[in-house]
Amino acid sequence: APLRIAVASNFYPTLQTLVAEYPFPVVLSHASSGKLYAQIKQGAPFELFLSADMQKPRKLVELGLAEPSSLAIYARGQLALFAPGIERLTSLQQVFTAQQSPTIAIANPRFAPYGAAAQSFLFKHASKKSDMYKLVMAENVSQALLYVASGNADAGLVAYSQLIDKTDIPSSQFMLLPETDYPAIEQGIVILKNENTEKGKQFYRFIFSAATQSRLTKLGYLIPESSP
Amino acid sequence: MLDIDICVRQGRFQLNIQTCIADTGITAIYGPSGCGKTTLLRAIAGLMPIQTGSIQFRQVCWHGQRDSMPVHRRRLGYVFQENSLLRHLNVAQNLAFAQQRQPQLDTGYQQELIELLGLQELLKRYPTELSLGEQQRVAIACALLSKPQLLLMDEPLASLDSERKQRILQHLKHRSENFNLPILYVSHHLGEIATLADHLLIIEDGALIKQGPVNTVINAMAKPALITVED
Amino acid sequence: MLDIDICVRQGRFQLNIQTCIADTGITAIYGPSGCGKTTLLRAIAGLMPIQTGSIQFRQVCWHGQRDSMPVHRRRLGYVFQENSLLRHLNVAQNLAFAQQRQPQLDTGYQQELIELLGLQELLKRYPTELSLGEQQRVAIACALLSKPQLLLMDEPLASLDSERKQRILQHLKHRSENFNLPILYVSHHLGEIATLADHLLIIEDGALIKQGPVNTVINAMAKPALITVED
Amino acid sequence: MTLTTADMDAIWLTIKLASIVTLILLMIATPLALWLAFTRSHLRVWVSSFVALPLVLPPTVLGFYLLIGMGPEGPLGQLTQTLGIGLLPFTFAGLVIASLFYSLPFVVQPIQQAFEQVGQRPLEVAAIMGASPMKRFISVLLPLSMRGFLSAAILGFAHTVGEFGVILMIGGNIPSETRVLSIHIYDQVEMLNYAQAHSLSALLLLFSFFVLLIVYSMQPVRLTGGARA
Amino acid sequence: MTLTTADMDAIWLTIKLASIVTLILLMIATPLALWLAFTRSHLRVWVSSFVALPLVLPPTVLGFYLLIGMGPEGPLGQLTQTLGIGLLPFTFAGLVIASLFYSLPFVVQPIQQAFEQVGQRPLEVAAIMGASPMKRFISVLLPLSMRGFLSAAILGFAHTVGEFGVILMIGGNIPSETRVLSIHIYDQVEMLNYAQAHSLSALLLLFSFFVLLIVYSMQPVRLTGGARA
Ligand SMILES: Nc1ncnc2c1ncn2[C@@H]1O[C@H](COP(=O)(O)OP(=O)(O)OP(=O)(O)O)[C@@H](O)[C@H]1O
Ligand SMILES: Nc1ncnc2c1ncn2[C@@H]1O[C@H](COP(=O)(O)OP(=O)(O)OP(=O)(O)O)[C@@H](O)[C@H]1O
Ligand code: MOO
Ligand SMILES: [Mg+2]
Ligand SMILES: [Mg+2]
Repeated sequence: APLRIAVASNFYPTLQTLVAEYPFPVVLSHASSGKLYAQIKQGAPFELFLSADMQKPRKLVELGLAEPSSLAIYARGQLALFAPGIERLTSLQQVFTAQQSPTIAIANPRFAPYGAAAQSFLFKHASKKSDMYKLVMAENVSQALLYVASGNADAGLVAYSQLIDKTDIPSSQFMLLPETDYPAIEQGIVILKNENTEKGKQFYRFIFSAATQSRLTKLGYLIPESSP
Repeated sequence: MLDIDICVRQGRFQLNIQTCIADTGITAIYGPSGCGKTTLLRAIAGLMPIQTGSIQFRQVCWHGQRDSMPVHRRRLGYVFQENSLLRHLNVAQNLAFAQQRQPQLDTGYQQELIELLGLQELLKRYPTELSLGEQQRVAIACALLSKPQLLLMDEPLASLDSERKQRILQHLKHRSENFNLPILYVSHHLGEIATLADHLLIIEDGALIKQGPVNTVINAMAKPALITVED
Repeated sequence: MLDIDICVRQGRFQLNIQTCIADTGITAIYGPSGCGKTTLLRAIAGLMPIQTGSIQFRQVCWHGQRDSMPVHRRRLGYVFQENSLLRHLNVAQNLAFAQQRQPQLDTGYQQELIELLGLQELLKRYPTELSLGEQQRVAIACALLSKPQLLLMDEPLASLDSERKQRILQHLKHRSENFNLPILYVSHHLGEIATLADHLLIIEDGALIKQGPVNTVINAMAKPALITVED
Repeated sequence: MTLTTADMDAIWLTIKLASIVTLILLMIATPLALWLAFTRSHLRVWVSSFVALPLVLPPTVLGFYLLIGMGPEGPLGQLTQTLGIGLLPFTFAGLVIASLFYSLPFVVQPIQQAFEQVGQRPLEVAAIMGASPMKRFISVLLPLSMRGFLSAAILGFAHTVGEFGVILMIGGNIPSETRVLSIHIYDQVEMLNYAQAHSLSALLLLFSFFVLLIVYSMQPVRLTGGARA
Repeated sequence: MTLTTADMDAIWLTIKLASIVTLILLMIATPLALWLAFTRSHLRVWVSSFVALPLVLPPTVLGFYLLIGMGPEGPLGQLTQTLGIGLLPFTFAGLVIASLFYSLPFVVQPIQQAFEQVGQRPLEVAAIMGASPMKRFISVLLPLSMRGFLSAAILGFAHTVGEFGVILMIGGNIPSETRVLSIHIYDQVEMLNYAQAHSLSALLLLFSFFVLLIVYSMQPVRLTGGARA
């Protein structure tokens, strides 16, 4: 049977690229981290869980559903500002000067880690009061990007990995935000207690291999300081 | 005068009638089952698509080459052969609905009809809670109350007992004479026709085959057996 | 014998009948509109909830204290006062449906009825494409074809012309005599009853008020006017 | 359980949305159903199919297209901008419009079915009695189709309350404006606040059950179910 | 456009799911609608309300509860485990069961409405002619309710094709097993493959429109619409 991996939506495209070089058959199921967590709790047949945060993998360990020793950060997400209407984007302030009370899209800060990061960045660099801008919350970063791409939002705080290397999005339309301005987006992985654990461990090692980790940096992620 | 010159099709059946009907008194329509009596009444009422032809009532064009007067403007009363009532209204509401053309209910005449037709007990009932004869009586009351200029009746007394039938026939005759109300009356009952009608139309297979004062037509009928058998 | 002893309620109307009806020949049921004739037939057929009482036909219990024979087992024919046909089947299919109790179609008798009732042209038509008289004729054919042991007819000839009526009445009489088929026949037409029926039941206001051989009852009737007016 | 202000906001918004959408839908669906029920035009089949189409599109996909259609480059968006209304996504008005598309087929079908079953005769009777087309429609066709309108209103209202994918897509999850109860409960699930999600769901179920009970109890007399009908 | 294997898998899975669900739903809904249409029990109102309930729950929330109910600790899960079937979530069978809940009200309503409109008379006529209850049901009630069954089948099928939230929750997005077309299209949107999403949606729409056209064209003769009915 192929290896079954549950992956948070924001990491799904990246993981697909990685899996292309993995020699064994792998089946990826993606959804928001919260949904995957609920599914795993109810016995979903996954061997590995790549979450968008640390909280959910940790909880699974506490519930005895995952190998405690396998809990680790596999990547750190980076936040980017995407504002296609602005020429030569260099700071968030341009969004406010270009338009009065612009619509800004972020992922839902209450459960999407990118959303939480985006919100704290906004609070720091703009204002908590929403009369300066109109905040719209998407279910996840892909949807936040869609809000901007369809022109319904003027700017969005999304994942850098979504924008990097995209042929149809010129690099002048987005900018990487300094890592120090928002809480780290630590994405956690665990091996789930399942019959196929051996295959899971193999893929787990693949993720943390030096080659994969260095590819991650090219795909828009930061890599953890220490790997297991 | 009611001038009719119409051709109506219904499946393979075809009705071709060209005639003038008196606009006074009662005109009976007689003919075997399936000959087109109901179709004729429906065409006059404006409920059938007319292929070609025209209908004029008292100089007013009801149906012509170019346009057709909508049914609700024709000032007709029509007792259908079946289901003449609105099933979501009770008897009293049906009677009221029938009088919508008048500015206010004609309570005097309504009371008279309620007695004549024996509807007193039925006013609160819905059509589905009535016997067929009761439904017919209510339908007659509705048709008369709607103050029509022309009354079409398709075997309205088929399910009524003789005693009541006589009283209703008397009333119809009286009403027709005194209120200048022409009535087209379909019946299979030559006895009934003989006592009631002034004129008689005989239809067969979609065509008018005889017409005239009732006695003349009945006497001239080819098959006198029809009358004697029944009466 | 058809032994009936029933009490049926319908709204405020109550039918109380206790009688024995001969299981030979034709029994006419007569009474003013709304007296309960249809209700009686429906109760016999098993289509009405019976409050208390029993019905026995030829020693077989159709309705008793404890149980009731389902309608489809009673081997009845019933010509309803209206809508006796299945509207999703054409005439030929209705005739075939009526013969489901037989192992195979009785084409001989079916052909005879088609001629008698003039249905030849109508076989492919659906009930909504028939005139009312045509519908009644088809319903009579269905009822006769279903090989009933008891035939219930609720004013089956109300919309038919006299000539055809006579032929149908003759056939019913003949069928009843030769096939040991009792017929309960509701009619408002005393003339028709006099020529056709052997027995007569008179109902008024939900109660049986007279019963006996047809001539005896008619002669003894309190209001002879009823007969003379019409005949 | 305790209801937070956010809970109350979401509940109120949901009731408001579903009521407005149901009302508008009944008004749109009635003439449409009327036409579909009585026309002999061969366009009937095409229009019927077209009305049923939103059904097969997954809500999120429908939402995706509505988002694009209502956006600055979309036809609807250009229209609303020309009219000076601005853009509809992330507004309550946008939710209303999206829900109209989404729930239309559920409202048209039962009404059309009811109209078809009424038949011509009652309308003929009323016309003969002097009722104009308008009066026939109001005092004959409508009351005789009550059962269908009831079904339509229930399906339309409930479907809008339960709507999720479309709103998730074009709503933007803005408190008091577009965060309806379905989204709000979903948020609780995603945040792993299962207890709050349970409470809110139970509340929603109880409330809906109660509403349904009332509506079904006041169902009009069955006009055609009588033994002799 | 070119269809990948993944596309084909999703399409085939969707057609399979919707067909199976529609068939089963018609079989479940028919006796239920029969009872609802003809019973005089006061339970009627309660059962009606209960059947309509899944409507108001947001699909993902319904999915969440189905997930728990079918899980190892849920009542349904315990049942399936005792029966040796194993657990249903993340399997095709699980999708079928979930869709049944989700689409039931849309199938029951039109059939019930149709049954109610048939009335007693045709059944009486058939009984008199010797038809047993079974025969009356099959050769009288069913054909006279065809219009309702048609509506029911269309709504049920389409609603299942368009289903998203429930399946996302209990399906687990597993290729060839639970990744139906709605999920697959949404994935394309999520992955920003808008072009592929457009193509697939267009395909879905065209296919559905075509199916609807055919179904509506073969609609049975209107049995009650005749001028004299
Ligand atoms: N559903 C009902 N609710 C209340 N009363 C009813 C209901 N159905 C019938 N009735 C009443 O029962 C009585 C008997 O009705 P039935 O149909 O048996 O009369 P009938 O003798 O057949 O009359 P007709 O000659 O007019 O057909 C009538 O007075 C009628 O008004
Ligand atoms: N929809 C239809 N399609 C085809 N033929 C029809 C349709 N409706 C009626 N007919 C035929 O038209 C003819 C005339 O019908 P109509 O109802 O006018 O007869 P009628 O004279 O009123 O008969 P009856 O005395 O039985 O009521 C009949 O032969 C009937 O079979
Ligand atoms: O994939 Mo997430 O959990 O929407 O950031
Ligand atoms: Mg006629
Ligand atoms: Mg009767």
